Amino acid sequence: MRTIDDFSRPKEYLTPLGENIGDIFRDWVDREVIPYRRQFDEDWKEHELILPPFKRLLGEYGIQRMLFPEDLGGWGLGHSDFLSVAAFRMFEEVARADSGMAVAFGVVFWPLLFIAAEPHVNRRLCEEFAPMFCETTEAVFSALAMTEPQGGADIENYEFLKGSTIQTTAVQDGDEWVINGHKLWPTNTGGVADLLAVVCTTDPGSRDKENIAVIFVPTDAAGVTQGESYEKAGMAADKNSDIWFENTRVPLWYRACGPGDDSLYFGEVMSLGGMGTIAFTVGVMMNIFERLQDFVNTRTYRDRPLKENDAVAGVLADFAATIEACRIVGYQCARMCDRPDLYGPRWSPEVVIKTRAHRYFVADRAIEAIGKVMNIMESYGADRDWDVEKHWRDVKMCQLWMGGKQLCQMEVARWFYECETL
Amino acid sequence: MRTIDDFSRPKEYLTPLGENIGDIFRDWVDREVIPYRRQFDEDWKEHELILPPFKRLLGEYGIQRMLFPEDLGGWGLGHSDFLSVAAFRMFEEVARADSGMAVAFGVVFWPLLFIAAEPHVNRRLCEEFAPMFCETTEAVFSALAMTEPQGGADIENYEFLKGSTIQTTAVQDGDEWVINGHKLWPTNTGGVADLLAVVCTTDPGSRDKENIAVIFVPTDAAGVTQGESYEKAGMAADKNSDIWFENTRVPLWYRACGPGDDSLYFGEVMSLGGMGTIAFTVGVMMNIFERLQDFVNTRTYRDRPLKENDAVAGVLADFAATIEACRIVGYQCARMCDRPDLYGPRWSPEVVIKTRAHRYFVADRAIEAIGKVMNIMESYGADRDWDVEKHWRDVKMCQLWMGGKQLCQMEVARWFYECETL
Amino acid sequence: MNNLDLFPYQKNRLEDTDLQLASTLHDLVEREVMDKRLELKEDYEQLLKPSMRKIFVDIGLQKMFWPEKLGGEGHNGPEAAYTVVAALEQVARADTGLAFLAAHGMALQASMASRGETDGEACARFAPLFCEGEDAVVVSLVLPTYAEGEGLTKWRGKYLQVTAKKGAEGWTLEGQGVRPTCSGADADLFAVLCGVAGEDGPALILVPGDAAGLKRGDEFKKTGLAASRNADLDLVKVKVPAENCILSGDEAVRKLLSWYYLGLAAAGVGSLLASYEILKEWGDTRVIKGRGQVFKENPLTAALMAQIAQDTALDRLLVYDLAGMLADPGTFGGAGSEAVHTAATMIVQHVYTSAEMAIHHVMELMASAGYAKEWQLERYWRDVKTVQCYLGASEIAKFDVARWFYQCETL
Amino acid sequence: MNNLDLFPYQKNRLEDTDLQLASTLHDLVEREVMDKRLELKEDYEQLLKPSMRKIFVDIGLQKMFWPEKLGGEGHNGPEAAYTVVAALEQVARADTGLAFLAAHGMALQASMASRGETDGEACARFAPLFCEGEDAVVVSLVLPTYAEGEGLTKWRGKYLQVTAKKGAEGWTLEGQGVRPTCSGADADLFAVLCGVAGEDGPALILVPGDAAGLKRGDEFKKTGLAASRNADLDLVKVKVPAENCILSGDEAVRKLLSWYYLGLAAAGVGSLLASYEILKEWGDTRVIKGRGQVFKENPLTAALMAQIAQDTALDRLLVYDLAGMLADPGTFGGAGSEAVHTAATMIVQHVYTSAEMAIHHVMELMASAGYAKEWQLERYWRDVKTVQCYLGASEIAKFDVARWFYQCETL
Repeated sequence: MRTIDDFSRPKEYLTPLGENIGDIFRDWVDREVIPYRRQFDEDWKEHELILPPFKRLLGEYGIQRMLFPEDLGGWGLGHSDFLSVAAFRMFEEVARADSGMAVAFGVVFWPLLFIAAEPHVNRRLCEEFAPMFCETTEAVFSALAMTEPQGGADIENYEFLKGSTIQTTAVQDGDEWVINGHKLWPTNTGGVADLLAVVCTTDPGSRDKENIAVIFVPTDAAGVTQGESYEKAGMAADKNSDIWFENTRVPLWYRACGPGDDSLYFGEVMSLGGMGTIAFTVGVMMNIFERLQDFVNTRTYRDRPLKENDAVAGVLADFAATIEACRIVGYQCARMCDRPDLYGPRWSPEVVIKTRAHRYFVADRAIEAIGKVMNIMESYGADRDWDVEKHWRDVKMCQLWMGGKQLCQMEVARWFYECETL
Repeated sequence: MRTIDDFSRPKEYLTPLGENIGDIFRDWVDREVIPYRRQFDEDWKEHELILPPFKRLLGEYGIQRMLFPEDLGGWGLGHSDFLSVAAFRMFEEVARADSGMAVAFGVVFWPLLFIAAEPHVNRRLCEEFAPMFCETTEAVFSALAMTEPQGGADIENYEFLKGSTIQTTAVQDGDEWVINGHKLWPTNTGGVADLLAVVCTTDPGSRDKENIAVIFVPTDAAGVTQGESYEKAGMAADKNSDIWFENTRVPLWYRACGPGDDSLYFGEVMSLGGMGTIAFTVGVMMNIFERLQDFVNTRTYRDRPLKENDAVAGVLADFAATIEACRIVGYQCARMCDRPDLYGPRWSPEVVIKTRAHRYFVADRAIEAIGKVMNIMESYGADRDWDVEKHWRDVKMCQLWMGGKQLCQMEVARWFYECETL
Repeated sequence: MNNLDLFPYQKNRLEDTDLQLASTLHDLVEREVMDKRLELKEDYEQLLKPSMRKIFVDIGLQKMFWPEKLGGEGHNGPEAAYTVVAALEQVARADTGLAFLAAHGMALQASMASRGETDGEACARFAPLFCEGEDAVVVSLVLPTYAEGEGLTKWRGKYLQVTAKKGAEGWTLEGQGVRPTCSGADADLFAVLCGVAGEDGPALILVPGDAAGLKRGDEFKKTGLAASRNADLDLVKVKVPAENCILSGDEAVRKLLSWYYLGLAAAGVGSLLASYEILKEWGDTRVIKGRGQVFKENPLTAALMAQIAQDTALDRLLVYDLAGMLADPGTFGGAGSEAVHTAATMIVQHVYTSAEMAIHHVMELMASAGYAKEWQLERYWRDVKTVQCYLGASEIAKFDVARWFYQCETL
Repeated sequence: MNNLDLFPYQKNRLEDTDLQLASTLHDLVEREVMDKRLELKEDYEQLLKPSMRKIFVDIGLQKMFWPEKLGGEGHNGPEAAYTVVAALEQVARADTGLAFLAAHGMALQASMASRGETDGEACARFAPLFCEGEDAVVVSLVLPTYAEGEGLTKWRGKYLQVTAKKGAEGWTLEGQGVRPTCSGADADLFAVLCGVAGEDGPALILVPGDAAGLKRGDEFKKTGLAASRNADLDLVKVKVPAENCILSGDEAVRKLLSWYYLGLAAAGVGSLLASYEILKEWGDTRVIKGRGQVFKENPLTAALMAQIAQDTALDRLLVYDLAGMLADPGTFGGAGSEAVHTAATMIVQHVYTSAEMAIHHVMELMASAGYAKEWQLERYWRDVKTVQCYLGASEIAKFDVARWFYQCETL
């Protein structure tokens, strides 16, 4: 029988290490996640079922050490030239089981990119935070605090706004930053994360990118308060809450990359976030393909397996063709993030915008295709036990996080058509 | 200003020779095709305007020699490992001006694949036909005669039908084949082609692929009659007509690859045809992007360039995102045809079906996106002078040749879901 | 004027009583459901069940068709189609699932108690259940679907989940792992489309929820429709009296389905209207901070908001068109005709297909507020998709449409 | 029954005269257009112009609204909306372009000669042109579009292509590179929406095709609509009498556009019906050779054929709904109201968007026969897309819809 591995991807881009890790993930989700995922929706507040598999993956397998330099106990992927392609495969595998977990997993590494990714490694901060991730077998999460009240995706819209709308302030006081502000929605808040990267302004209202600061804040720092986690339509493994900073003090050198560079490398976070979103979406579709195979092989219409009906087969074909195309686009997107020598730096407007274009194109295709698959399964498409409905709910959120479709469209138009006033 | 070269493609797959040829094509279409293309629709019967640029490209530049071995006066691309990727770029460039010309151009090489492509080079037939293409500065065309009355895309549907519906017969008589039959729609008929490859059966009704024969027939052979070229909604440069064979005799060794291999390598024709169709579609979209840029920069709404209206910009962004995705898929598709070592032989069911999946996915996206662009341009979208309407008509035919969407869907379903009775 | 009046509909075809009913329901659901749901979420016992009682019993939707002599309201002429739409739009505005359940009951009423068809024993036997009780009566249907096993009777390609044998003392029903359209866990009455041993056409047989041999599985989790606590059923030698077979033959089944689809389509429109109201509030109040622009004034978001309103408006017109066809059997051929059944199939399928995409777009515009439960939008999104799934595969519904327009014979 | 009767529509709202007109036109176009077009293709002089004369003059579409005392038929009440739809559906079946032109004339008639508004000088002045001549009168509109240059007057964001000054002896019109909606090369009468010096609202001013200072460019090539030989215009100091200004102000413009969109929407439905007929013949006769299966019996092709029929059926219902709104000003507010204008905008946009995709699908099913001129399908495909472009960008039409449903003020 065909498997999800029959879907195409550019073999040229694969690496032995990346594939080995991917196989480990495959095995992990099959044993530790898929058997339990149907209860995850009700576990949204407690994470009693969701945390143990994460402990295994992040803590015991040590995946959370991935980005840090070897000499600090990490695996050194931060200075590899295949990080994104390897991450794409990892994200696919986790999302195959649960895309909420995939988001939570991806965000562990998101803030760490600022300090552990070549060519802008911040050695001092790596040394500071590596032990937190590398010297434990417990799962350690990070979070990236961007979104603010009323702001929505404004911060992700940094090319246009240049940070002018950031309300969270970082004021220098001696050799410390004093942070005040209110953030919404960061993945891995609601008590999950131990380390935060907070997008602040050192000069409210300024349109000078120099004043955008990304500052690391341990969640146990004084003045950090997290709210109740939000109840959502799905993606229970991705916990979100309000987070407040009240005169929270951290050392000056907790700033990620420094004036100018913080906003520059924010682009890297955007492009890898976009790449990851495609991987989540593809992983979801691949699992739906598996469940769908089961359904159309076992259910009959006119005494033949459902898949033998030409009209149903047309929907099945469209779904397979969509996976083919989206996966190819996703891997190319990842490759573009890995090879600045060929495609330009991953934080460049070109790469950032292209990942946005690829991402929203894929999301639109997936949502349409998954909706049709769910419908073909009739009432079983809406059953938790068939898993498709859960993926249908979750993938919609993948489309909308990090600033939804309209923001992507504006940025794409701005770059490809050189619009000046959008 | 952004150009069509700002759209992504996998740089890893490009070769210096392929890119150089592509640049030559770009220059050729800008000078010899684009200035005249608005009259092509009315030139559908005579080809008085369409032939001269072909003479330059095929005959004088010698592109028609491309596939033949160097020692026979060719360029030896038939044994390169980058033919498809190079062809993708060439097809893009021609289609940018006129996708009808791109189809006519591509079909010049289509039958020659049977005899000039590694690993199944038919040296004797190469020697036989190389002079026809390599020792002239006139344009020389070939055609591949597949479709038959009432058959529609049946022959392209060979995986299912195994040639059982082929009505054109090849009967051995001494050391000659005697061919009788009636074909419809081959590109480059209506008097254009000098050399035909004819899909015949040596045993009518047989489902044994051994009996599918691909036999070369010079159009000046006795008993070959071509009809008037059909009048179509567009694609004037792609001339099609009926063609009849009445006791047409050719030597036995004019059979392309022999029993079994003819049908085996027919898959190669299918996969490269699918790849080419994507390239035609992408080339069309890239030229529409150019024309659209001109329109939205010069037309105003509420005293601002049209592109500065957010709603219009949304459509512009969707169009750019569609080109991005389709082009990436197309280049990956071409790469899969070039590298059997990584992806399996390009005539394997897997590659054939995947190219079909990629092709119909891309066609659906393009038709939807182009329709919206045309609408954004209001009445000018329907003007010949803006070129978009011509591309809109032509690209629809690209979607439908070689067996339309439903056939693609059935084959994709058959392979990915192992349907047995479709 | 109320926002919903911005959406044109065939008001000139409605009776004043229809308009009054709609406005009564509009106010009732605001008060009883919409104002309470932020606190009560989708709680069945505290929110949905009490609301159902008010709508079905106090307002009287479950009594509407039954003849007055049997305690009903006797509003059972074809023109009642407009009443069904006017009412269920409003109910769905508050909760798609409540309207979904109501559509079941009203389709059954239309099948059993339409004017001129109220003299049968079944009508006399079942009217009291709906007209005399103080509780909402939940009706569930068992319709054809795919098969897993073999040997089931087919109807138009799908399988009848339950087989019925007629004996001297009535009907005996058998079925395993039967999937009802709603409320398998707590329906009061199942209207089961059965394959009848020895006959071609199917028969619709009523099975009381407390019938001996009817086993309900556990409620299963599903995407939406909290008001419908669904569970699979096993029917083991379930015996019901002869008169419980309330209809048989294709025409009668088509009549049931045409009314059922009318109600579901109205529920879809009501859900769209509610989504529009949520989006409108978002568009009026949200400011795109970087530009200080009110959300609805941004051309890109406004264009998509317009598309959503357009889909809603056109769907509403189409649902009233369907009501108009049911209301004029002389011109269109009646609910049981293939013509009207085909129209009902097309319209309900179209409404849910367009509603799915429209609510997807609302969610895109509201981003995280779209999927946060707090904003309520996500429940319509889940509910509408769930109804669409329960309606059956649209590819297969198209076969009915193809049979009508192209006279296909083997689909 | 005629295939087209398979598509439900609000027959019960039509007068017998409407039905007779439709059937007369049905037979006429079969005979005069459809039977001849294989030979005559889209020849303007030999096929389209003579057919136009028969439809406009002999059948009398160009006389319909004008009062009897002026030689017209006086069929100019709001209920004429149903007549417009019934007639233009049939005309478009034969040729979208002929219906497109007819829609122009009928919209102008509705604006000038609606019941109760026929006493004006303009009516008396222009009725004879339509009622007494023996030739078809081709009416073209000049509507707002994008600007290339600067300094033009805006109306709802787009630009009025012609500016008008009022003087003692009448109006003077100026405009360069003006793009009319149809027949720039040979229209008899241009109804030009002008920006009026010193006034906010636009005015619709009639310019005879032979007016001094009106220069017609060469006919340009376009995708479809062979019946409309279009060319750009220059207006250099074109002078017309004061009474040629037949309406001004937003409401009057909306009224014109509502009737115009009604006619265009009907033309879209007629084109869909014609495409359906072609596809039906294909589906009945074509055999999928490898399987000996009649095309329409293949589930995949049948499902897509059903989708096409469904889009056609629902579009038809919506167009008659629009006619119903125009026919009942008391309930819906009249053709000039924002409510009806918004509905007309939504419905005509929806019809052409869905028609484009539906005919794309027909072409996919017919493959090469779809784009071979011989099978005729491709002309509907080109014509419908061309009308859609001339209707204007749908993204911008959505701003009108957004203004109505969300009260946007700055779009």
